[in-house]
Amino acid sequence: MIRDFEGVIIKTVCRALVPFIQLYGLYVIAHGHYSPGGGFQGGCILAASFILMALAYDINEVKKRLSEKMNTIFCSLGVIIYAGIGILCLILGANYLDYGILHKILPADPAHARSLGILGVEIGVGFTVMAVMVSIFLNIASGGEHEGEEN
Amino acid sequence: MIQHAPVLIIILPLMASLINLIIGMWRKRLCYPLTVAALSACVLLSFAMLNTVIDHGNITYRLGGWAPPWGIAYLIDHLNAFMLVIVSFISLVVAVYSRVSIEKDMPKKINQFYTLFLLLVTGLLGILATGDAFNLFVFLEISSLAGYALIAVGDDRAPLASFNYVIMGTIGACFYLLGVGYLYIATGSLNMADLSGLLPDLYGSKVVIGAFAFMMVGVAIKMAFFPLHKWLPDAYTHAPSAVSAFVASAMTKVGAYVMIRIMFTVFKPYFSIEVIPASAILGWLAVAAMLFGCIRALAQTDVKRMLSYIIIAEVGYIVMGLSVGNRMGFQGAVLHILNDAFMMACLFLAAGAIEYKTGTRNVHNFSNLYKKMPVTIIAFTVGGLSIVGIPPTCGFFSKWYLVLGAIESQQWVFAATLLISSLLTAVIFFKILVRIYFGNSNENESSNPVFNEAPLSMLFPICIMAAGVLTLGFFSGKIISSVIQFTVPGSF
Amino acid sequence: MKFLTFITILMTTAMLAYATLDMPGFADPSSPASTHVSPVYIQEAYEKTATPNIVTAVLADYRSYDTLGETVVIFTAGVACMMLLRREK
Amino acid sequence: METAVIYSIKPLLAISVSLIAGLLIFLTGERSRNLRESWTILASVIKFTIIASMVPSILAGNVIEYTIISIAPGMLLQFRVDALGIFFAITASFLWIITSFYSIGYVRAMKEHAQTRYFICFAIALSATIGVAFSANLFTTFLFYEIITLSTYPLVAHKETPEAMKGARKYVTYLLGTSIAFQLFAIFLTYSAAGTLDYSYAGIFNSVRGNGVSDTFLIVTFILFMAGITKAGMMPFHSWLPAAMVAPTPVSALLHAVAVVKTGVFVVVKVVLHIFGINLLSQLGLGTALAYFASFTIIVASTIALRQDNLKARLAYSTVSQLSYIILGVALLTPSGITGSVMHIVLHAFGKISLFFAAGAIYVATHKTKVSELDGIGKQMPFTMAAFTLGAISMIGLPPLGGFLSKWFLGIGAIEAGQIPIIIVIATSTILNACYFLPIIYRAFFKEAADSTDKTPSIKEAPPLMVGALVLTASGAVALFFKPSLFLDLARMVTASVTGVN
Amino acid sequence: MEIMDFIISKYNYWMYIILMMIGFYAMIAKNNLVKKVIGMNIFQTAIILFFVSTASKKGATIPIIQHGHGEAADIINTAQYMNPLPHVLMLTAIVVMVSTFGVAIALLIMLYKKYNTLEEDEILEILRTEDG
Amino acid sequence: MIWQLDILLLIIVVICALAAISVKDLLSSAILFGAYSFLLCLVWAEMGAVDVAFTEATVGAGISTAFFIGAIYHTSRRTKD
Repeated sequence: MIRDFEGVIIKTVCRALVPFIQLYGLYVIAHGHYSPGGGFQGGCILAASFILMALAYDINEVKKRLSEKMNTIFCSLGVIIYAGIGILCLILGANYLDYGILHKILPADPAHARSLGILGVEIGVGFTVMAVMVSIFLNIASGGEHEGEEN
Repeated sequence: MIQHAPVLIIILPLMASLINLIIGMWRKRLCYPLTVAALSACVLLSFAMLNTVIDHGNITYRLGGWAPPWGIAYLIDHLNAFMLVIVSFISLVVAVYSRVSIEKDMPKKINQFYTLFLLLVTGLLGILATGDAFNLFVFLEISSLAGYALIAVGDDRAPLASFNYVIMGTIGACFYLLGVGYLYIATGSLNMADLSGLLPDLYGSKVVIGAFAFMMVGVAIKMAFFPLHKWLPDAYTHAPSAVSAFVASAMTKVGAYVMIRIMFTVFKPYFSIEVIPASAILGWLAVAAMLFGCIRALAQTDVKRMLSYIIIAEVGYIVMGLSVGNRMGFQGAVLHILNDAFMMACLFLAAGAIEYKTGTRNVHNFSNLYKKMPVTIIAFTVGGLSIVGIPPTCGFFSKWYLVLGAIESQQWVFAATLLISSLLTAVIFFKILVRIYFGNSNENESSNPVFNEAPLSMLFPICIMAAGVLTLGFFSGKIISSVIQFTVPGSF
Repeated sequence: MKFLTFITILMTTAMLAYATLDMPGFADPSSPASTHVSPVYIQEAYEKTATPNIVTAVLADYRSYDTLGETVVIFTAGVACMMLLRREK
Repeated sequence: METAVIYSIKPLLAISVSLIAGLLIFLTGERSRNLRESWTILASVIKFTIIASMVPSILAGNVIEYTIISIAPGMLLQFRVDALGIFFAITASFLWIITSFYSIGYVRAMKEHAQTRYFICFAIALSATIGVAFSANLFTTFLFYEIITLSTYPLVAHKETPEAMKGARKYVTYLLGTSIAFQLFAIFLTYSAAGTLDYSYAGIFNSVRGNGVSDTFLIVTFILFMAGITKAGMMPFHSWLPAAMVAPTPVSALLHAVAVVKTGVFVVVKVVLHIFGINLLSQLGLGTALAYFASFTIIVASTIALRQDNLKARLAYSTVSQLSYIILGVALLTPSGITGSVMHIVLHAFGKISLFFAAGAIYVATHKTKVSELDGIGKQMPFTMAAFTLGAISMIGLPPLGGFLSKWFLGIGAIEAGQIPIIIVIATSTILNACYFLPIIYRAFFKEAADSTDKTPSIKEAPPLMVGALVLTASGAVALFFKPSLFLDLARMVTASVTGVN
Repeated sequence: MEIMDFIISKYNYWMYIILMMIGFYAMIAKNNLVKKVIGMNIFQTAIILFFVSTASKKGATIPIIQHGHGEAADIINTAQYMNPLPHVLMLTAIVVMVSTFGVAIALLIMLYKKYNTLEEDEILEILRTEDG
Repeated sequence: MIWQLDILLLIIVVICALAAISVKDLLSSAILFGAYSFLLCLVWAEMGAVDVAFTEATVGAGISTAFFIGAIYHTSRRTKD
């Protein structure tokens, strides 16, 4: 287990920084259309915020905010969102992942429907990347022996 | 619905694996039926696709609606459809088989196991279906990562074997990626069909030759072709039995498929045979692989390790068939992919059942096993005879075509090596079978063995595979005339 | 063993260098890579997907299936780590 | 001769009868021995009936054909019953009936273990033998040839002693090894050169010689074939046969006098007549070479037989030499030679099976295996030794026993071919045969038992089932001399079909 | 002089070859398993460097359409922007790299728990003594 | 693109790579690897591959290094080569 840092300053600064990092992560995901960035980078930044918390406090502090079960669900959920958008296109009558067809259910022309579709999948990617990175870090940093939750 | 089959066959196991992970947190018992249901649907889809391909020709599917080479396109032809059927069928059989052994080995990780298993299947099916060189790499990595993890949860030595596999597998995948990069810099395209149209003008270029070399080396690592086989015996020996059955029968065969794609679809046979001496090199390496695999297998006492070395020899057979460069040899190689998948699955499943019941993989402890587990042993015998190439079993028929192919191209050494390696496998299997059936009569005769057969959910898949090994032989003519002959490159 | 390593590395280097000889020069705008497929992305992407970042457009639309695969790779790695390391108490 | 092709499922039935019997035996198991053994008897009788029912139409000049499945172009699982096939099949299936009774007597008297396995393997081996007899192409032949090897392996290893395991290992190494390494390779070469594997009366190489197929290629293929068909017991690949004598005697009797070794010889005959054809072989001079090779085996094996003390080993070397008679006859490539060699298949079978049955009966009754122990046994076991004498005389080739007929034809064949040395070989080997059989008979009837304490040896025969069987086969050998018409007609048909001379 | 020009015109390619061989050497020759993993990463990043190098064009800028944000696009000059495709591919490749890395690290921890060392020769020695 | 800067950066990258695989302290090795990744990310940004550079910055220099340090805390820090 990562040992606790004693420094009050570090803890306080980290606590103050975490929301900003998370906000930036969300921005990167959402603004991927217009600037460098996207789901993957944003997800990594979100994960970095949790990792920072784990480093500054300890793993349980992270698990208080993002329970392991929740995290596992997020892992799957991201890919489900991605693949689900593809299946939605399939149901609407186009090929897999052909976002253009989404204009049937979205108030936008096909080009903007594609843009929205891209946003959708980026969010999915962001979810998965964040959850997986946090999960891998927690497992590696604790050697897999952190407290399980009682069912 | 059938026009979406190429993508559904990949999305179905993927979705099933995602849901598996979530529901497994609450209801671990639901994972198994969900897995089996998803894989059954895959089998149905793959058969439907094979049927469509036979009746109406190739299926193309544009993912995202973008035309190739800008978007990713699936192109299902006879070879694809055939391989999809093999892999999905074997995955279903192994999934059915896995229940008891997984519940015994890792009761707390059932959901994760099935998630990874389905991801492995997804990856392999994705490799088979795709018509895009880079997309192939992505699915290759999905299957490899799932494979690393599944192998690592085996016995005590598994993590080290898996780590070596990670290193080798990464080198292989990276070489493949580098080859794709070379092709991209030379042509600007990633689509296989597009590439095969663009490349003939560039056959003299050093970049293209380098691309071919790196792609072949990468694939050779993934399929454990002779000098690059070192990771395989450890990895397949120490993996859980259900996993080794699946990876042994499906993964190297998918590697062989990728090799066929590179040699005969992306590059024309003209290139791989005449422009550079690739087939000659591959042929001689295949000879070495056949001899090496059989000779090493001869010295093993661990049955799974012995089978792993035989896989190396079997990969040699397939590559030999490809390298002779004629119709017979090619048909033999493709038929051998099918037959070997069935034989290996049969043998590994039987070996897994024996290990499950007796707790040993050492052939010295197999004395008088016949009286304890007759059905499993009969299946093992059938598989062994098929590897040796005794006629009514399917192994004979692919060897038939391979040898005829070698003779047709005047490669006497290849033909002779194939027969010699058959003899060596005969020695290997007779040693084991004699021990199983007759035992050592002077050794603990008093302890009368009791009938102690594996549970039904293991026995049923084993019997299916053994029956498959027996019946595939009789239908090999039909398989060749209705599917395999269309996979042969036009210039043969 | 050391010798074998040396030979392997030497051969790989030779092959890499050999292949590089025929490559188009670095940053050559007229190389096949820059003229065959990619111009269409640059010209069409904004018009068809209303996304100015061409990389995002190609990543999540033209080749979105690759990206799905990429996400699945990440997911696989996560499940793999969970399976390998996690010890429930 | 008019030959009509009749499509009938009878060949398949004849083969599958004993397979089904094997399954029934497996299901019955040790629970009810009488039921289990009645399956064997029933199957053997049904099989013989089916095969016998095909004889009239074959004698009328027809050919019965049945195709199971076409595995690949030119690779059919197909049966074609012609004169040679029915000749062999009727011999094997008739002797199976007798051997079944004998086996039952033998295993019960010896209280053998694993009797179920024994009877299953026996049934499968017989199926495969009939399969070889009826096969229409080399592929089908090879398939059943391998099944015979595999199904007889458990029979040879039946005793499971280290010695038996060693013998069985030698057996399977020779048979399987050479068949994969040489015979299969020769089949590949044949297919790649001729494009077909179907037997034809003119020989399939006849038509392709000259266009792309060189003489060297043909010679190599022929040598590979001869080296690959180890079951025929030609030197230098003969030593599996004495090694296989560790098997129980009924196995030695049926398999190593009839089924296995005759399969080998049968395939040699098929290859010589139907793959290469007599024209081609005589043009290449291979027939003569094969004849001299066979002669070498005849003389050497007979000489070795002289020195064997173990009765079964002596019989085994005798078999090696007698098998080469058949090959010799075919290799002469003359009508009488072929007739003689085909006749020798059945005549040797009846004679040799009587000898083996007698050896088994002696073993069951007295547990004696050595020739030197047989002093005075003729008084103890008169029926057995009488049958033995008849069998031996048939082997030597004296009238009024069947063996004479085939030697007669072989001799005429040699004269037709103008091969005087062959006649000398036949004569020499007849003398040698006499030299190793007559001492046994002499010992049995005219010497006093050395170690017997009681001066009046009582009659102590083997169980009646066994004695009945061996008396039957010995009288069969006599009957064949006086009434060989069925077999002779068939043999003449074989000759006519390949030479055109009637 | 021509040779110098030739070499300089492809300097990126030579550099990636050097990096790749450093990684390759570490992967197959290093004794410490962590070093092998580092080598693996260097190997993969070298390939990424190669791909990114193929994407660049003289006088081109980053592949983001400059007058985006909803205004009507003018005729876009393709020579003006970098080739976006290799960038896309390499995003995927980086993800693959980090995934492999994660699995490899997890295996390393498993191995350390089992053998208490990460030196390959020491592990092999332990295995050899186990075999007896 | 300024090729002099490119070459300079690349040379430092190579030096970092060599250092990362040759130092005997695994923690230093991890940090050097982070530096390697960051420099490489600069090279790519300079070549115009901003998305790749961004990703490499978050992954190579950020998450990977964190993983590495986590792993090294759990295993040993010293190595023979």
